[in-house]
Amino acid sequence: MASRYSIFSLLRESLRGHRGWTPAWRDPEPRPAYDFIVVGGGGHGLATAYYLAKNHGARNVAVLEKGYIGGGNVGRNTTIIRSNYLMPGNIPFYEHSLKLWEGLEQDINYNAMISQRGVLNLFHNDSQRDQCVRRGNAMHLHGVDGELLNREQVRKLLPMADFDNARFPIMGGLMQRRGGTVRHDAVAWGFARAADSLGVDIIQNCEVIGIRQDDNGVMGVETTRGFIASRRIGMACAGNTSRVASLAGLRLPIESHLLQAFVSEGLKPLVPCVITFGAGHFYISQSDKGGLVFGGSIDMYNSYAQRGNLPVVEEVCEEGVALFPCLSRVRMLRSWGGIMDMSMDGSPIIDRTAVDGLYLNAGWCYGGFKATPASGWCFAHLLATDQPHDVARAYRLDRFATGRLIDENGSGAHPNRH
Amino acid sequence: MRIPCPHCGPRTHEEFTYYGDATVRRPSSSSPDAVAAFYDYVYTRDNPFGLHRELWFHQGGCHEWLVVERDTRNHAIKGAVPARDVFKAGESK
Amino acid sequence: MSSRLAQGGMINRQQACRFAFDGAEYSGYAGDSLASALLANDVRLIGRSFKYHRPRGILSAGPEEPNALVELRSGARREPNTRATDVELYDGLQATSQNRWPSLRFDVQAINGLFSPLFVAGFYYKTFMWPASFWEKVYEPMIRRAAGLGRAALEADPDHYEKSWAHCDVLVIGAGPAGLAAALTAARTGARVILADENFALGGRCLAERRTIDGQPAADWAAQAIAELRSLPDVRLFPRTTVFGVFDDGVYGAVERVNDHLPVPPEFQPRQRVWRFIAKQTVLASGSIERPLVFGNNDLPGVMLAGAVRTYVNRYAVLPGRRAVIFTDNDDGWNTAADLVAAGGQVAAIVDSREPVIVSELSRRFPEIQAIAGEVTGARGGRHVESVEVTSRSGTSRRLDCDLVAMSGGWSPTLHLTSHKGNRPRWDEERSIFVPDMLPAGMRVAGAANGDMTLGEALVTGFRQGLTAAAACGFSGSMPTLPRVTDESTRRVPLWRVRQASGKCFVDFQNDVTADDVELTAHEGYRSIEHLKRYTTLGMATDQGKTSNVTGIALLAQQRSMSIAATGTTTFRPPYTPVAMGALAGHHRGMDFRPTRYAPSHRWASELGASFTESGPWLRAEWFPGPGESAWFAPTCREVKAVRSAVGLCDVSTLGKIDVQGPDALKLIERLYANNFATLAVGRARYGIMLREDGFMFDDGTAARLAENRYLITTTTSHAVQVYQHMHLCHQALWPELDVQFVSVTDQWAQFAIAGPRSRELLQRVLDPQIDLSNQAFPFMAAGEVRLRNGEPARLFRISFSGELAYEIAVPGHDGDSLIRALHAAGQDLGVVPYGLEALNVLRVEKGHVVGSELNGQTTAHDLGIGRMLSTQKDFIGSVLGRRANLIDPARPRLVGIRTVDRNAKLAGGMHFIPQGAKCSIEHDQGHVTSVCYSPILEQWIGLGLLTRGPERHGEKVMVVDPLRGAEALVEVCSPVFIDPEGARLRG
Amino acid sequence: MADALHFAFNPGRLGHREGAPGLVLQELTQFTLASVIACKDQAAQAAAAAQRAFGTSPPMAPATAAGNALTFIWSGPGHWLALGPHATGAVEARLGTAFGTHASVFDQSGSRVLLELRGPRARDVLAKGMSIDLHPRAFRTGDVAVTTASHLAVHLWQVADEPVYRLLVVRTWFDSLWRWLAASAAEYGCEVLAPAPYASHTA
Ligand SMILES: Cc1cc2nc3c(=O)[nH]c(=O)nc-3n(C[C@H](O)[C@H](O)[C@H](O)COP(=O)(O)OP(=O)(O)OC[C@H]3O[C@@H](n4cnc5c(N)ncnc54)[C@H](O)[C@@H]3O)c2cc1C
Ligand SMILES: NC(=O)c1ccc[n+]([C@@H]2O[C@H](COP(=O)([O-])OP(=O)(O)OC[C@H]3O[C@@H](n4cnc5c(N)ncnc54)[C@H](O)[C@@H]3O)[C@@H](O)[C@H]2O)c1
Ligand SMILES: Cc1cc2nc3c(=O)[nH]c(=O)nc-3n(C[C@H](O)[C@H](O)[C@H](O)COP(=O)(O)O)c2cc1C
Ligand SMILES: [Zn+2]
Repeated sequence: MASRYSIFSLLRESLRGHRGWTPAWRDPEPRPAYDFIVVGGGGHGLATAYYLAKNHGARNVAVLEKGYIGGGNVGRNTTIIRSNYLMPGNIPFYEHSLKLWEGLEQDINYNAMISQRGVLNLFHNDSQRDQCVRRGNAMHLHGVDGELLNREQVRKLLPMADFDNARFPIMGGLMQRRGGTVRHDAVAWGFARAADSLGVDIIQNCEVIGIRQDDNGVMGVETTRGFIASRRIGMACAGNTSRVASLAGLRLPIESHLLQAFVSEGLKPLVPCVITFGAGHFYISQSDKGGLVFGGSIDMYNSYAQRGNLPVVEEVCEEGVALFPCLSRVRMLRSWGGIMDMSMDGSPIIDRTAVDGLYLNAGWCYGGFKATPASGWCFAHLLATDQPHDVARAYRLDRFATGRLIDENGSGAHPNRH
Repeated sequence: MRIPCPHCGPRTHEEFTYYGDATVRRPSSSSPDAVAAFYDYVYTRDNPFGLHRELWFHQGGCHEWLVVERDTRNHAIKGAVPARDVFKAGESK
Repeated sequence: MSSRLAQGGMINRQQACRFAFDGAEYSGYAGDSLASALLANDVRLIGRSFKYHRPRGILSAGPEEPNALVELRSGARREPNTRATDVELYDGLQATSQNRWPSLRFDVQAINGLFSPLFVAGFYYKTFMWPASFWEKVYEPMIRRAAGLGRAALEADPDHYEKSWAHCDVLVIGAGPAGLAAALTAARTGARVILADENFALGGRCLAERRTIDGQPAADWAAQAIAELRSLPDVRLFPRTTVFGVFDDGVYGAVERVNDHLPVPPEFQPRQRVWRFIAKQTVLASGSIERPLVFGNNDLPGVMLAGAVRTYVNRYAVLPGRRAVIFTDNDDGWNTAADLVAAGGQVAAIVDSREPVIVSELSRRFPEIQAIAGEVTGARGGRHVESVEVTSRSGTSRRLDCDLVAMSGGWSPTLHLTSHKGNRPRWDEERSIFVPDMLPAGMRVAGAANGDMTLGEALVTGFRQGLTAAAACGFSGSMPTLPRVTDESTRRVPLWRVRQASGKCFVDFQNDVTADDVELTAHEGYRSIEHLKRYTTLGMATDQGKTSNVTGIALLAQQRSMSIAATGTTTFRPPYTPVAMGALAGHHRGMDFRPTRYAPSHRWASELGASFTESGPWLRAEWFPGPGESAWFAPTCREVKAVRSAVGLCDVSTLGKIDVQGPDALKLIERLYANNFATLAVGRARYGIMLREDGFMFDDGTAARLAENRYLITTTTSHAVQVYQHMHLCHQALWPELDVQFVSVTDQWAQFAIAGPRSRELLQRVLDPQIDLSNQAFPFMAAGEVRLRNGEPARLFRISFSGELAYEIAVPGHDGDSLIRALHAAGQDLGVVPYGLEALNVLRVEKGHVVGSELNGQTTAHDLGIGRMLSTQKDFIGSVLGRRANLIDPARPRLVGIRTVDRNAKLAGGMHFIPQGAKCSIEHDQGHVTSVCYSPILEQWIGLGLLTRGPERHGEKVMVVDPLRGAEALVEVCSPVFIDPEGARLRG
Repeated sequence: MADALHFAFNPGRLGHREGAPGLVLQELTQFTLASVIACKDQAAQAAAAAQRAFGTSPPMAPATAAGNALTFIWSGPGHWLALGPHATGAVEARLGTAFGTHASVFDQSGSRVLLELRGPRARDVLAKGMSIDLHPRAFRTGDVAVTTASHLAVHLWQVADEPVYRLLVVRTWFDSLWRWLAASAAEYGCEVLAPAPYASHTA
């Protein structure tokens, strides 16, 4: 049993050289068979395993991770959480997620530094304002918080923003105060530790390289550590979804794209909340360590390379400096990339597949980190009951065929434009 | 990345607009299974881990569509040919 | 007191530079770095550490510096976290210490040190959870204030930046002996060579070491090499230029610090310039970085890297301490001892952790130095090292007084750039270093960066790699005769950690990660090297672990009883050293963030005092305030009324225009548009809609048939580029068999709307009087070529967005200004008014025309009430998927008009529809309001919206709500066409 | 008269003031310009037609070809810009007659601004916004690049080894191009000459 974390246990351990801590999770050998297998030790996979154990009493669950847990997108995203969506299928789901975030640390006994510092979407012209209003109103109708800030209110919050010499002057912004950031790595580790303590086997360095099927559906997975049997398998492998799904002969409405992100050198507090710039694709916040964490748009071409090219770096810096001219002398410390499965309408998929017992959790595009707890919650529900969870009902695969699309920004079937 | 435009020579990919998979073919609208065929054409993708044939438009240059063969694992480009040639030849995958 | 040596070094003693640190005035010389100048003035305490606020000094002499970070300059030019070791000294330089309060010497937060047993790796994940609400209110603000390093400037950066491209055959990165050698052999073949080095002086360690090449000082050899390179026409030298990233296909990002060595850049010059080097071949000659040793209090000011000590002594003529202890696990440490002695310094002892036989062998070579086979277990001192505790192999301990500890844990190849494209270095067990393994295409490595550590090897590999790189570009040359160089030995027996250490043993100095933290982390189950990095933050500070990563890996490997090779490195990522965002932004900031596109009438409109707004890249007039009119309301109402009662002028040139010719022009157009064009006669235009292949609306516009095989099509302003690309895709990839030619003529034609009952009259005054504009001759939707009064050709279209009798006239772009002036002048007595986007919007809402807020990519033709236009006779883009049941479901929100029931009530875009009496919640959401305006004609607010089953509900009253702003109104649902539904006016 | 969309582009010296300017720049006015696009599989016939009518074949690769009264500037496969001095009479009609059914012609005379750039730093200035290689080994007199400068679409070609370049840019973007060009040339000093008719500059 893992040691409980608290200021008292920390004090106690500090007095004895921290020798009493137990590993946050075990490092077990895979068993020959499990009731449930979750492929992918990212945020979604680990959360799924945790909720399978916690909500559905499953005790024989494995998470298979090809590398180290948290090494995928959960460990490389810009950590923004929010529920300020527009489309009917999305708001309830993301709001469910936000509510789970709000109680998560106590639930899993791990400080993930959930920081509801606010998410502010800036707008720069009348039509953007109307779109923000439409979205803000949709949020209100769902009982979700949102405020429209005018130019002066934004100026007060962000005195360093460019209000006087901007190509696209700031008119105002839509603020969701309950939005914010979460320490990305801690989410993976916290869920892993909590799942492990409920008996879930977290198996790292175990890549799924085959999916075995018989007439009754899925039988198990071939892995780099041998065959592991299970009749219920959930895929939560983010940017790698198409590859894993293809092992079962599935072709999906998904392309893998590369998104870069950036962090500056550590600074004293400068950026008070999460800000998205409306005159480009740029978002920024400041981490607890002081680094400005920011990003922009994807690199636009299909990629599995986890690294991007210079034009996007330049473009993101142009946007940053256009928004906050004082960033000009702030230095970019590091850039990195993650592979995201961009779906054809920009919204996720949590559903059964054509193969019995094989389930899909995918298509998170730019925005699946904020979904982590709800995604795990709903995917666990689907795996355990074979029924979609109520708040994830819209995320069915067949929507592409029927036309019941959830296209937040109206880009159509162009994954790179979402 | 530098895309070897067969018309203009090698150019930075900033000059190009990306469209995506060049292996899918627009089905006939009059066939009985047209809806299913168009669903497949518009929505589903191989999304290969490796060589990918893809359409790029030389927006900042000759205004020609190219079919570029590129490895999605490391971005290495094998070549680029005018889309006109590929599609005229009625080449499938 | 000064530590400046009386002679030597590469500083210019004729040119003194005054500078200030924390307000105190000092003096140094041109050629100094800030760090060397501080050391010369005996300033040792430079900063405070991140977590424990421990005193920190100068560790290194280069970009690997983790400790000596300062805020450079002040006000809008303040640059936090600047490495004193990289800053070139200039007269008037001002630097301030950071991350301390109230002062560097007395930093209150140094108290953190007392609680350091609590602040172990990952402590915050274990606590601050109770009570939940305290995180945001109490804990987090506290942590945030304590964290961070320097303070960013708050004002806009006054300096100017730019970017440039440079192509070459061979790019050489690093101008040490290996890089200079490579550049020489490559350049001598006639290849185009670029040589970049981040330092302000080229030469690398030639400038720092007392070595000879062919009998002359290495620095002189370097100077000659540089002179030869300068004399060659196709060689470009870039000092002060860091290559920060390797990207695909030979693209290298570099930043040149053009004027950072001056207080302010000279007029017209940039502060920094980002280069995109495009190289066929690259020789990486980036040298190596020395590793610190891990012993107690190894972070005290006065504990330095041994190689850095040599740099200060030899290059800057500074003695960083009077009495030194050297601590080494390799032969190179001994050179430091020798150099210190040669410079007149005192060496208390060299402590070598290796076998006594090795130590005594070396002692024979360096008889003047007292050697101890053993370890330094801890350093002592308050804000500066005062002594060290040394334990010899035989177990005896003693204390040695000293004010400098020079430590050497061996050198790591600077191989970051070999890994930016995802390749991992390989552990070389024999030499205990990571060396480059797989390389990016076109790259080769020379010198210390490749593990070829000695000067002789650096020269040989440099010459050879330069030559092979040039050969790969098609240039041939030959190897020069190899110079004779001083002997060097690089033997090492790695000492990853002093076991019996007293005090904290730092691995990552900047992020305060200790050897104990590394071990605790592994113990807690964070066993991957990546987990180690993320849990402890080792290697995540501004130095990215340049001095700490390898040690961290080795300690983790030891703890896990794994090999270093299997443990592996973390991922190297650009930039190699941090780069100012302003440099990467370059020119594109402020008003130049994005280009601005001006409509042909812009000058005229601005002379009339128009207010402008951006519409995509364009600036467009939004209204033309009349005398005494201020805000948008009055001018807009006046403009609308004038159009409805007299005549108005509006620039519509921003619409995309594509001229389509060729025998198959009609075929292409038929497939692009969803509605029928086969029946369009020459001389006529038609409204057309385009779908995306998924069946949703893409764009709308008109197509005019100018001749049998010629059409002019217009697109919306915002989709002009996309439609043009789409047409090319259709032509080149879908239907390459079509014989059709088209080109964008958006800029060729300045186009103006002339709208209102008196538009015909006005138009007649500028056109050739022969032209018959009567309804018979030129009816609604007619299109054709005409002549102006002055004989110049123009195109005329009788199309109407406003619903009035209206025309659009087009002339070549550069004639637009004179035509709009002529129209304006000719219509004065007719009451002509210019109108802007606001009035245009009112006019089209009154008429129920859709624009971007309705054509938002989420709507179908069916939603917008134009579903009937979709042809069932032909194949067109979107024809199949557009028929999916969900896209034509009558229950979808569909276009309606709305008018307020209370004539004084207001409407706003983005309101949602809720049935009267229903609760304001999502189950009752029935769509939203897309566009609104105050109609001066109807004298009330009206709007368009997408309402569930809208067209079936005309006459019904529903609520529109805006809970976001606390507004609501009751509206009546009606036809979206408010004015002249029969279309009599536009046909008039 | 100056172009109505030139807002900050005036003759005179700007940037660094001492010594000879690094860049000398002149707008050339009064030209006709047309897009000529060969019909399907007719590029060779179109070229032959041009040879007959104008004494030169439009280039099949990125280059210019000067004929009598017209210069063809490659713009894409089977696509050229035909540039000539301003002449009365519709350019489409004149060229249309020459090309017959082998090519379609589109008047573009009002769409672009034409600049000539010379001076010792002309290459360096252009390199600040153009990603193509302008080194004399890579780009020579007679070569054309259809590319971008500071993200704006341009046609650039070299007319003399000195080097002297000509640059065509869309008129409605010109001001932005000029703001970049002026900023880029400032450190070397830039002399803007009074505009001259295109004809006077072309042999
Ligand atoms: C740069 C960047 C910024 C982002 N910013 C945000 C943001 O601000 N807010 C937000 O909400 N979202 C953001 N996202 C998106 C978000 O990170 C992802 O949507 C989300 O993390 C995906 O879910 P996950 O955590 O389960 O994925 P991952 O962490 O990627 O987990 C998938 C795991 O599956 C493993 N796997 C794959 N294939 C196999 C196999 N065959 N066998 C075994 N294991 C396998 C992978 O190794 C990986 O660990 C961002 C993404 C990126 C790349
Ligand atoms: N005796 C030993 O143990 C030992 C060990 C290591 C090095 N050395 C000495 O080091 C030297 C090795 O020569 P070398 O030429 O390989 O290395 P070097 O260190 O002399 O030169 C490397 C140069 O590369 C530059 N550089 C590094 N990264 C850069 C980047 N990203 N962009 C631009 N510039 C960059 C540095 O500023 C430096 O000038 C020899 O003199 C050798 O004696 C000796
Ligand atoms: C929110 C966030 C903050 C980060 N802050 C830092 C940082 O301060 N220093 C650093 O070196 N890297 C930082 N990183 C980047 C990581 O080092 C790493 O690049 C990223 O997790 C991707 O992993 P990879 O580079 O190993 O592929 C941060 C990453 C994220 C997601
Ligand atoms: Zn091209």
